[in-house]
Amino acid sequence: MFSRSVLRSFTSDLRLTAPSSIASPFTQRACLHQTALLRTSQQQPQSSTSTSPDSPLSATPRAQSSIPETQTGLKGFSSTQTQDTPQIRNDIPIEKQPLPPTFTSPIEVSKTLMEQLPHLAGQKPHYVVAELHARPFLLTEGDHVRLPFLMPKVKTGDILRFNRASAVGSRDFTLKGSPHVDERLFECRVRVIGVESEPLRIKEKTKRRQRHTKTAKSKHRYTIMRVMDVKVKSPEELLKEGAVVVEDKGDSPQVETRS
Amino acid sequence: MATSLIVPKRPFLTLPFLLPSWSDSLSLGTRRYQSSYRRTKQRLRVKPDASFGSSQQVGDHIIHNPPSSAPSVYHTPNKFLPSNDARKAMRTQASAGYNATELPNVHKVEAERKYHLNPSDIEEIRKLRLADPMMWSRHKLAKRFECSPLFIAMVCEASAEKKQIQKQVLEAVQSRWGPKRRMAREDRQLRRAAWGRDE
Amino acid sequence: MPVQGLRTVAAARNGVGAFILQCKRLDFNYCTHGGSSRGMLAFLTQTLPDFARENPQIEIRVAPRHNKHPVIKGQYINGKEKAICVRNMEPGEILKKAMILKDASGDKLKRTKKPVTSLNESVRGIWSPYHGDMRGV
Amino acid sequence: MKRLQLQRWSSTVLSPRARTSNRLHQHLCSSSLRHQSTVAAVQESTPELKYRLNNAHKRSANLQYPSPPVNAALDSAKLASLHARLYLPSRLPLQTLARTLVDASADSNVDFNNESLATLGHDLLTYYTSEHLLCTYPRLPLSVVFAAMYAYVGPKTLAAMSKEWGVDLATLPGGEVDPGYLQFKRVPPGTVLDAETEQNGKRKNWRKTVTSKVVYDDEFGDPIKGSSNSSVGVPAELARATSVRALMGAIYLHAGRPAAKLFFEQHFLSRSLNISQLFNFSQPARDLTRLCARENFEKPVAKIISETGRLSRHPVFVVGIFSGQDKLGEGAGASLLEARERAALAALKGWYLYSPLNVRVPSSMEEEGASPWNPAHVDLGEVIS
Repeated sequence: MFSRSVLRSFTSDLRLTAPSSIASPFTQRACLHQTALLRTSQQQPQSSTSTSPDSPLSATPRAQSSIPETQTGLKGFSSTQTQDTPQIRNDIPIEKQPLPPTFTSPIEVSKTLMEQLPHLAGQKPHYVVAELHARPFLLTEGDHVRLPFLMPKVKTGDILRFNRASAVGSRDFTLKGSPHVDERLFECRVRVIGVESEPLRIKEKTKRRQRHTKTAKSKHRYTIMRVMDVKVKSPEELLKEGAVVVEDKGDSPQVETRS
Repeated sequence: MATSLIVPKRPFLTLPFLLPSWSDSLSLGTRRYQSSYRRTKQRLRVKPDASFGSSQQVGDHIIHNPPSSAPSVYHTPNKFLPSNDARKAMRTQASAGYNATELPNVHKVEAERKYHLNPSDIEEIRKLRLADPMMWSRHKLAKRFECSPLFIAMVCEASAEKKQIQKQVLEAVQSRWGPKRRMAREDRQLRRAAWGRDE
Repeated sequence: MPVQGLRTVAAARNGVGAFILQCKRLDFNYCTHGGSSRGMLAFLTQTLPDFARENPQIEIRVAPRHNKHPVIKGQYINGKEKAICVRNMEPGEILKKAMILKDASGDKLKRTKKPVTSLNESVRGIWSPYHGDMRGV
Repeated sequence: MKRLQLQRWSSTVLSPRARTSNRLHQHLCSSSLRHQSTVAAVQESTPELKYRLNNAHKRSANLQYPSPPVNAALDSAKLASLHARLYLPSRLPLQTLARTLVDASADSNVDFNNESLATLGHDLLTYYTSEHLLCTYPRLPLSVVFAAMYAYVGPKTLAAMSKEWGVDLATLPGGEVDPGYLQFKRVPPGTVLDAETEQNGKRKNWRKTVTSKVVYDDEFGDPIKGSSNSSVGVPAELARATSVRALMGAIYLHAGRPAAKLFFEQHFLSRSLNISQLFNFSQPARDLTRLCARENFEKPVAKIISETGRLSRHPVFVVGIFSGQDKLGEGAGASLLEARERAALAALKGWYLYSPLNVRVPSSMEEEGASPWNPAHVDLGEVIS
């Protein structure tokens, strides 16, 4: 449940912060990994991830020296990345599929939402109910997440952006989507920090009147992540990114104030 | 008291854990024992708050739903916000559901302060306290000069002999404490110190 | 003194700012004589240089260990060690095992039921019966 | 402001081989060397053997030095992996990284130990931390600022950080030791470490105020110790802390200010610290009254918001502190006194933990294209009673 938008933000980040932050050994590594990714990604990925091994460097620019010539290599890298856009499939429930990028038009924000947004953005800390394979995870900044599965095609150190959330909130306010919040309203980045496995499970399978006992073994592996930031964008940021304020559609009151 | 005034906003029928569960009573005839697990599970099945259900509104929207929990210290009270802070203007309509003037005080209402003692009185208090510390204790002086014992303590100090005597009295009392009482007293002091660290 | 400060140590959150790979060192042991090390020898000559180049964070040691099966040992930052025996394995399989050691955190394997563990206090606070959803009648 | 030519200075750190031009190339060379020395051991070829023999000779020759020579840094696999693990800037050469790992107790020569780098790094760390704390929580009392500074960049935290980076300790310092180990002289067992504090006991008596700590003490509110006798040895915690500080100084020197600040944000600020747990009040109710008097608020009054079981064994009182119509704080306790104290404490923390929106620190103005500076919130100061 990640999107290409992350790449866009990465590249924009990089263009903004001039230190291109990647020494050539890392680009080399990136290219190696890139080939590996392309080889395996013939079948369309279910959860499209932004697998870039050097993204710990690019999302938050590392303490690296500025070498201007690596910029071009990076651009090429990101352009190859955008090739695999998620597609809708019929055999999988819609909430388990990756969201296609919906950036054909600038984000439309209703007037009341724009008025309420400073309340939410001004109250820290924030939490997000991010959905991953239709499973909700309540995350705050710095949380340690152990996914109940092994996420394919991610490497240790990758940064992913969760773009499907059912709610983003602070203590008193909650931004709810129907069913999902627009991904341009918030930012939730996680970093893959490794793969862990559970202790070996041994299940004894017995059948009646048979002396033989079959033992079934299982040892699952899980992806471990760390939430880097959970952020709600403020109205100024949204307007800077080209948000369009529209009139409200519904006549129902937007604020359900409870005493 | 305040508790008697406070009732849940929801009607009783919407709180399923307050009602006897019908399935339990039906199954009594067939089953011998009620499963305690099932009972607790059923009692705990409280509906989530209405604000967290699916709402009919289309599009992203923000709701105001303050939690049922003790306030956090990171949220500065409105009065403490500096005047140039943007949040001060935002938080005007927040109301707590009770009127501060109607709530009962923790302490009884303090007597009006009189400020009637003049320097000569204070001199006299000091003189009396030094002259006969056993006779003129803080309380007696307070009664005589119609002020609080705290004020007496602020004005003058007991003589060294009196302090020594008081210390000996305290030691004599404490020497008669058994281990239980001593430990209870120490625990109380530790708990008291823990308040300051907010533990 | 009205208020005193209590001294603590800020807790680490690896990955929030900087990310540090927990695998510190990989030891590759092989035997020049034994047949079970054949795959390992091929791995050491063909795949390992690339592996080392891709993971500069890991110190790599190669040492012979005669008349024993080949072993990969991972040393972790928390001081623990994990070892995987790679006897009779093909270079590809050995690479997979090396990747397992590289991605591991070094902690003891544990069974956890909750997916999210947090150091932060709850954003909306802990529910209390004395707050919220009440009103005077 | 005129830019400082750090690049020129940084070359002086690497006195034997000052090569400012292409450090990246150097870095690549070092890593490839490492691969040769480890991987190619399988083939056992003759040039390889020669190389190793040479190495062995070098090692015995190194015994005369108190710390590893500068050239040894390029051969150390440990050092190269540490460099890559921390994503250090490639401008920071391995030789300087090796130097940050040599404590003054191992090598007393200031040209080879990390003392000068540590001084620079310590100043940077404390500056960045204090500006962050003062801008984020402008009303924090000074004693809590000291405690927070200690939690972020105190020696205990730095030592823990060094452990989390995977820096190992050398058992004994020496020229033949791998430069990837932290070299310092250990304290012999049985040495009393706190001998100095007993001497300072007298001086402590007459300096009790927080203000005197600002003037006389270090950034954690501790009395400044004289130069420690390094010939006796240093505890491992202190040696680790010094090396982390030295690394910060080395990054600043070689890669410049932005890199140093980034390193600080990623490794130090990203740690989690709950500032509200650093407070220890003795008389919160009295302080709150003083505060309200100072700020011209109405006198704080404690009122019962709700209660249960007053006559039972476990009563619960929820008490709020009100100033006029506004609630300042709220606390729950088993007695009215406890609830009131806790409520006053919550109100005081609410005051002290005020944090402005959109916090910016002064050093953010050093970035290129920074937006104009808005004055940070400055508070009157803590409540003194």
